[in-house]
Amino acid sequence: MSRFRRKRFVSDRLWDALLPVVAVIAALVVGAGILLLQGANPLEAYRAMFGGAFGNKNGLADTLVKSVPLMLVGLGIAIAFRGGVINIGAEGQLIVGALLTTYFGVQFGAHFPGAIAILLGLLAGMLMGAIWGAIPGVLKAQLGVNEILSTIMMNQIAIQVGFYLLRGPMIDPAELAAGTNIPHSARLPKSMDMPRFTDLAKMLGLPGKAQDLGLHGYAADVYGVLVEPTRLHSGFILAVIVSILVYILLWRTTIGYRIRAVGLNPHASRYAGMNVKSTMVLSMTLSGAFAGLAGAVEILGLHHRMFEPTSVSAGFGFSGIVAALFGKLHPLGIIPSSILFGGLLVGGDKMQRAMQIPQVLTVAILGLVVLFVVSTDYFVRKRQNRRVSVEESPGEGAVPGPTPPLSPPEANA
Amino acid sequence: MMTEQHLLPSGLPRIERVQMQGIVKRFPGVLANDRIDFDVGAGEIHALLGENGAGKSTLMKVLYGLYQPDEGQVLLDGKPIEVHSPTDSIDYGISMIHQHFMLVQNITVAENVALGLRSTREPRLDLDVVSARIRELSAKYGLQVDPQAVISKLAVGERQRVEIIKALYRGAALLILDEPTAVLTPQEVEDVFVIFRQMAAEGHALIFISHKLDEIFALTDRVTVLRDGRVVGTRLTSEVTKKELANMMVGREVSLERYRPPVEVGEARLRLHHVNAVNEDNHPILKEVSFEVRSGEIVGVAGVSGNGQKPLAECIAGLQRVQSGQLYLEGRELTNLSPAAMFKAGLSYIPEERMHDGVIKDFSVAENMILQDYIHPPFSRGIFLNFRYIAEHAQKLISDFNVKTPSRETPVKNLSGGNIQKLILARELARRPRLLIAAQPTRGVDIGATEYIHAQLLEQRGQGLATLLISEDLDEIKALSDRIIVLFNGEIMGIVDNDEVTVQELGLMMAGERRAPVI
Amino acid sequence: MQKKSWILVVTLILTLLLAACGGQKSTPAEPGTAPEQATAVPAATVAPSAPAPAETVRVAVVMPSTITDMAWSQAIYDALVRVQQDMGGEGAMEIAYTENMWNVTDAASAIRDYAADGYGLVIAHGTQYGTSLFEIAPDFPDTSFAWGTAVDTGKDQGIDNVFAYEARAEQGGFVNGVLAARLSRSGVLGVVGPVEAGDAKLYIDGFVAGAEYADPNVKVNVSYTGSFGDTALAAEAANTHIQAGADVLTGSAQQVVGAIGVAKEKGVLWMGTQSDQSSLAPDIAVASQVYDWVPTIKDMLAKHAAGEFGGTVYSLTLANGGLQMVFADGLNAAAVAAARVAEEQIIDGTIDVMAIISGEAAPAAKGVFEYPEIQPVRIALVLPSTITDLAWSQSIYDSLVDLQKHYGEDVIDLAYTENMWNVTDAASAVRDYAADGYNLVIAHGAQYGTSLFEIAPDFPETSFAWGTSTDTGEAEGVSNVFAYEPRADQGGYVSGVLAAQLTKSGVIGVVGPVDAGDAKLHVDGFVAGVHAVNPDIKVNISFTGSFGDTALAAEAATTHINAGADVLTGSAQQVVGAIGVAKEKGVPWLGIQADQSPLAPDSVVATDLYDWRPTLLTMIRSQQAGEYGGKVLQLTLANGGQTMIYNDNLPADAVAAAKAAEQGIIDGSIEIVVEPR
Amino acid sequence: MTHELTLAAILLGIIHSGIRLATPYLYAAVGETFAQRSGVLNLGVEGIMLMGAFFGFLTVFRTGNLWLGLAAAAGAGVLMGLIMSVVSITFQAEQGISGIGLYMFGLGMSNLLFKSMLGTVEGVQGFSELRFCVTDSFCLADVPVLGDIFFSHSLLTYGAFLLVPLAAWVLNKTTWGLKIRSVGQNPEAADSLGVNVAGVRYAAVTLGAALAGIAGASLSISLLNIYQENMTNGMGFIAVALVYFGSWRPYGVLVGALLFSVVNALQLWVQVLNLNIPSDVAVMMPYVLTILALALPFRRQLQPAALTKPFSRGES
Repeated sequence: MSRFRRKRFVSDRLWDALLPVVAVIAALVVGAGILLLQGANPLEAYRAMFGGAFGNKNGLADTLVKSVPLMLVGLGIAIAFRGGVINIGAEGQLIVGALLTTYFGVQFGAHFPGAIAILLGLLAGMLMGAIWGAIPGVLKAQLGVNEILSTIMMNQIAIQVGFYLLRGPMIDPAELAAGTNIPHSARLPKSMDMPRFTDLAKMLGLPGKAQDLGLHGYAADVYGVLVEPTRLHSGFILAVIVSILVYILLWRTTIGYRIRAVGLNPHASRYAGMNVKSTMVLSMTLSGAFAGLAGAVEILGLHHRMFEPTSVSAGFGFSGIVAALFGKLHPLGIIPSSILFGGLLVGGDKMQRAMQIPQVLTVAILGLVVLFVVSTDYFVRKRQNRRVSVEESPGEGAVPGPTPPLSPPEANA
Repeated sequence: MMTEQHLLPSGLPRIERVQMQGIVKRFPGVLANDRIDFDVGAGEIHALLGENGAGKSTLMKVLYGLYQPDEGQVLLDGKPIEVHSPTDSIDYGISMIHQHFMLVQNITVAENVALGLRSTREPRLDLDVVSARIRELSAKYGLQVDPQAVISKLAVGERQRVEIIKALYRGAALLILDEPTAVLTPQEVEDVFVIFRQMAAEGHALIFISHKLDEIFALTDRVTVLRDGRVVGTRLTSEVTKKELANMMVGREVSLERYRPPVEVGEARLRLHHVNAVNEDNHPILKEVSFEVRSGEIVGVAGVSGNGQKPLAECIAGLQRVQSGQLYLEGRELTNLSPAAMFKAGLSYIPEERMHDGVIKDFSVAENMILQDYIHPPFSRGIFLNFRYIAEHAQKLISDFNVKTPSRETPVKNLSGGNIQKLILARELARRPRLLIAAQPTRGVDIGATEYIHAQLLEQRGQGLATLLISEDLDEIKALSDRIIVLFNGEIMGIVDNDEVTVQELGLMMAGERRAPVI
Repeated sequence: MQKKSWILVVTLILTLLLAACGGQKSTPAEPGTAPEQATAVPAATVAPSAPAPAETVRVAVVMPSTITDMAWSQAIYDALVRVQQDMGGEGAMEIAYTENMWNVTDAASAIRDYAADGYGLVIAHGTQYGTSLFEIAPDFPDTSFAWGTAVDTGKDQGIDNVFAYEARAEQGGFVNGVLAARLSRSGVLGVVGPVEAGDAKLYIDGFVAGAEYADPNVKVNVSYTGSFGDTALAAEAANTHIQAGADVLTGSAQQVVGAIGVAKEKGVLWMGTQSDQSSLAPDIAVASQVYDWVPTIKDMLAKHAAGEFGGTVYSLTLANGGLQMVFADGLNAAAVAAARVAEEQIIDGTIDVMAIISGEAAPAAKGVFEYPEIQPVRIALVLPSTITDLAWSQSIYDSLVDLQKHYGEDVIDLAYTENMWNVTDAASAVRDYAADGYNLVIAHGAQYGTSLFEIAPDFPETSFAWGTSTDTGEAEGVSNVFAYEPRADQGGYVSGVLAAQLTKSGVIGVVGPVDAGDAKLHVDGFVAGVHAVNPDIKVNISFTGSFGDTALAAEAATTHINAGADVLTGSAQQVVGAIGVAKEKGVPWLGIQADQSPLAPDSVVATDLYDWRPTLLTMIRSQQAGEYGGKVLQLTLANGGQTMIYNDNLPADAVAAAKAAEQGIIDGSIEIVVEPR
Repeated sequence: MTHELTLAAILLGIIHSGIRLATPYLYAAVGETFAQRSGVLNLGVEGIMLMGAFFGFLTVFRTGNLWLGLAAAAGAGVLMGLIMSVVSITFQAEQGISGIGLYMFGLGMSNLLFKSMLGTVEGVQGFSELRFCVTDSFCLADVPVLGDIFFSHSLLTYGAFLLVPLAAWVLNKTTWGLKIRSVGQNPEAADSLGVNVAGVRYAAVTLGAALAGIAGASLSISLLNIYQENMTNGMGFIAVALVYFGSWRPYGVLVGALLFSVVNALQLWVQVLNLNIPSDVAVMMPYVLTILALALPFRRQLQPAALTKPFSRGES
């Protein structure tokens, strides 16, 4: 009996790991139908998609670049969800973070040595994002305003604040001089550009070309991503480090313990003497801080200036949720899930260009992928519940459910 | 009116006999029901007795269609039936009153009753018709229930009555009662027993699940004892003794008597001075409550559920604002301090709703062991948790308090109710409290665990702990308390010495009769 | 169900075949379609009323086909009726006509009869009538005769009482040709001509010249039926053209009703001449050169009254209003704009159609859009919204498609990525295109700049373009980026002037997206334009705070109307909502960027159309000359980057004022002063 | 020369615009109320609205039949609702994420279909404004003030407002409504009484989605009479927020939708009247005020207890 069970256990694990892949394939099969209707060859399209995202140097670089904001926003989302609050406001938090980073950079960035200016810029973004996240947190804790509602509204407010600043106080003086009135800021000082991978490689003295190391084929591409000029910047390293830090925060510290406790059961947490309200505010604040950090990294690593708010946030507030949930709300899971989801997004785009099929088709297919992947979660959960080695019959609390819940019981309403 | 003359007042045909034959139900890793035979007939009340996890609920869920048996069959009047869902069982005339109320909180009694029934005015609701019938049933069975009342405003006892009304309303020929008295006062228990007997007399068949031996003797005709998923035996209630049943159930000798050794009572640990509190609607929920609990003393708080026990505990724990009055712990005034401050001051609290308020189900056993103290050394160093110490601590408590768990990393949701309660008790006592509030410490806990918990409480008493024991189980109050406070409507009806009061006297006080306080 | 539809289809086909065969066998049913029969029919004359008073002018016309031929004959008859109305009705002028005079002999007798009957002016409305006319005219010295199409008054034969008149049909033909070439997707045009002579030939020659002028690659298939009234054959000819790939047809003479029927059935466009044929098939008869004989006739009558009975040669031209171009609503505005430009240039003499036809003159250059020689080029476009946004993205895409159509796909390879509001994605698209070997990669959004400056240095031989912007990245050492910028304030100013002319309430509403960039420029210019006309006019400005909030834009438009506005303008793709409101409420809308008139042809009264072609060609040619960037290009009215399109339904003085403003901006006499807001 | 504006005219304009703007929000938010009351958070409303807007428009564009268009929009909504139901009820997927997936799918598909079937922005003759003419010469719409506010809207706008009491009635006064409320509050209890929890949720989500489809159609064939890619522009998400605002009650949703729309209309007037408030600040107003309104202390109904929680009978 026990041998039989152990065998099942192993194959189950494998099956669990494979299921999302199966789901993606299933979604792509359905998507293939749509592609066929559009007169495109699905096989070619998908080759373009995956090849585009992972198959060559630029694709890989694009995917990693895209994964940075996904990862940082996703971390914020994960903290909020773990803390029992739903943060749909990452979009706005990212925008205000980017705004303050930009403001700091343009106004004061040149007065500091580069590294310090970058650090301060990142902190500025985090701070602003944290404030923007704290507002719905406080509103929820003190006045019982549902955070889904307030964060959706705060997103719009952030966009308008951005426009207001960018066409007035923060507009690039050059735009005013040229009379074009384009709502973007001046460029941040070059000293504040987060180093690109190629710069880091130079600093480390790595050979600048894959051929120098005798690498060919895909290995050359992978090495090329690291050393050759691409847009890949050190924000990626930062994001990975931050993911690990968030993991430590959530699972190794008292703060994380409290956040998770409140998120899983605010009642018990209150009975245990935790301040549920302040913890919710804390979760939202941290969540906003990471979204703000995402904004800061986008500015310092990629854009080097602030422009149309929605173009900077670029839907990361929402795709970050998907990345976070694909990563099972686990900071270390979010690293691969951001890269994979980022790859899907990048690959979708590349497919559009390679095949000249409408970009919206890739949006539809991505939607299908999301739907299929979340659906198969069901089977994974089902098996996990079966796997739990219960010595006694399921107690009163043994009803299976997703962990942790997206929407916790209302603690304040 | 026709229905009045019929054997079943609802007009439904009676179920002469339900037989469950060779029922096997497996859960992964567990054989919950192992070839169980069970039967009940019209006019009979058949008790199903067993400890938690013995398979009683599983068996009944199979009968009610919530679970599908892996083997075996159910015969209704000799004919095999297939019950796939509650819809089927309701069609067959089977109703079930669950251990946990199956009531929708924010709607009225009438709506809860009407749920799932066809209206006489489809698609519109016919709540007036339903209400009239509810009143009819209330009158007939003496069940005081206001059809317009919203469930969330009802006391536990009233909710239980709603559950019974629901079953009666559906005219259940067979009624499954899963620990229906767990939350009722003695008087209420007596009241519902009257109803159950009346139903049996009318030709209903009743299955009564309980682990309270007194009730089984008071109510039932036959009793089947389950242990570890198997039938230990079926006896006529009149032909068996309490001790015999207890032994069958636990599988060993159990002592049902508690011995309260005399202890030297020390200084006052907790003192309440004219404490008042209001709820969110600004209605008073505690009125001028004053009493004290001394070292080495267990003070029982008796009362019908919803008469201020919970606010009292929460006021002391800092979870409920004290509107006026003072609260002293070891002489220091600590009125309206935060829960964290109260815990720091030496309070331990076993909350009433342990799954809801006492543990975090998705946390591991070890994590649940540090729920209050995670922030203090040695559980943490700076902001970092000290995992090694946490693990040691958990391991020690698991073995000290005999918590049955696969490992300290197992999520608490996979533990049984009794073990969860032991875990909470372990956690609270390990904090070396100055004062312990134990609210319903053994509700829903099997005899073995109850025995253990009671022993622990008494042992702590012996070591000088001041304990405020809040329970709706008068037997428990009587068994453990030195003094007893009776709450009614947020007021103290009297504070009496346990040795000088009878259950009947307590019952009267619980119903609102005041007694001069005896300090 | 299926059976039924089959039966229906078969019946339809049979009916059509029968109709076609019947036509060919010339069953003498309809006068207009059966010329031979017409001879037998006694000339239908309008019974002369009682002896006319001396002031009553009596005019007779003899025509080869019927007054309802939708062509040659109808054109003159309609004109006569209008002159009659103008002169005061039947009491002042009497009209007699004889139709279906295919037989010249019969016509001659009709002419003589009319002259004898005392008609003051007898019009012989057919080239074929000339010889007869010159025989008759001397017999009636006090009668004026008119002959068309002709330029010979018989003066050298000593005749002095014959007017000659002609229509410069090649002019309208040229305009139609320009339009047809622009509207055609297939690049094949079909012409259904009657006989290769006279008016018809002129028209057709003009059409071919115009089409080739607009697009040298266009193929014009010309077929003549050899008859003026062979409707069935014309229909067959039309069918043939369509089978040969034509998607725009034209033709002349009364026979064309057959061809129009085919065009309608097949859904290809039709361009008419002589008479307005749009009533036949409003959906597909999209353009007509309409002959307006009214001034000619009036002048003849005036001369006749003054005792001058002939000797003048009249010519219907675009310049003198004798030819009028009527375009249907809802046509591609760029095409219409091109046609209008051609029309203007014919009028002002920049284009001499005859010279072009005869190959003597190359098209003139001034202000005309030219397609210079270019080498094959691969262009990629990265767009923030979609190519159908009716605004920013669509405007440049349409221009590129136009270029591609002109030069052919082998010369211009066009790729685009739309909906790139995510700048990171846009950047990766830009890089992909560059890496893929595209020569010119256009990042069509202000937000793309920084990314572009990072990518551009990696592809030194690729040209990049960034707009809206005035920064080519020179400061950052980038040398292969063009910056471009539409001076939206210019078109805005002209629109403002126009709006000020149009408003009666003195309130004008602006529905903007976000008060920045292009939109702000447009609004600033607009306000300046309005206030240049009348500082008291209130311009209410509202911004929706978003580029795509269609519903809010609609509501903003409603709010403006409620606040008294009776002219509206606005920008970004959101405005389709506002245009809907304008349409519903009957308020004129002034568009910008792309042509929005298909949505509401009557409401979109003017458009500041962004024509990216000059800018694009500058970039292409610069790139091909080895200069990969560094230029800041502006779209202005002067350089043709912006074109103002005015709807026909606008009052002439308003358009005139707007055109004056256009001119002022072009020559620099108007300076746009931005008011603080 | 300038048109005189009275305060009354401005107020009228605000109310009129507010009522009209509220139309799509009402359909979508009332529909979402059904879904959420049954315990399902459908974040995909935006995508459903787009599909509804497209199919409604396409049908009217092709056939000219408005009712057919409305049916097509609702039908598109039903299909989307079924997808959502399968994913989040049968497969018990995380509802927040499946909603986002559905949104992406709807956004992509509607735009794709638009590209392949229409290609350019077109207009149609949609539901026109009713005028309530009693006689040939007298129409209720011409009554001063009241006529403007109440009697000059399109049929779909009236439909949206009638939907509110209807939805309240269905939820509170019918057996089906009782089932919806119960499965959203305590599915175990409902299940124990033989209520088909999944069935009720399917129906509620699908009904909600059908209404979201109509919400889209109210834009494309009633308010705007055009179809443009992504024309809902975030309205679906606002609609979800309005359900929270309205405390899961149709009348509460009505208050929220009206507040949001009226303030939106107000901000347009603030701009139009040149009150020297930056446009961005004006645009923010409805969002800020919506938050503030919820911050006001008044008793609110609790969130459906089982919202976002999948139900299974606990038997693995």
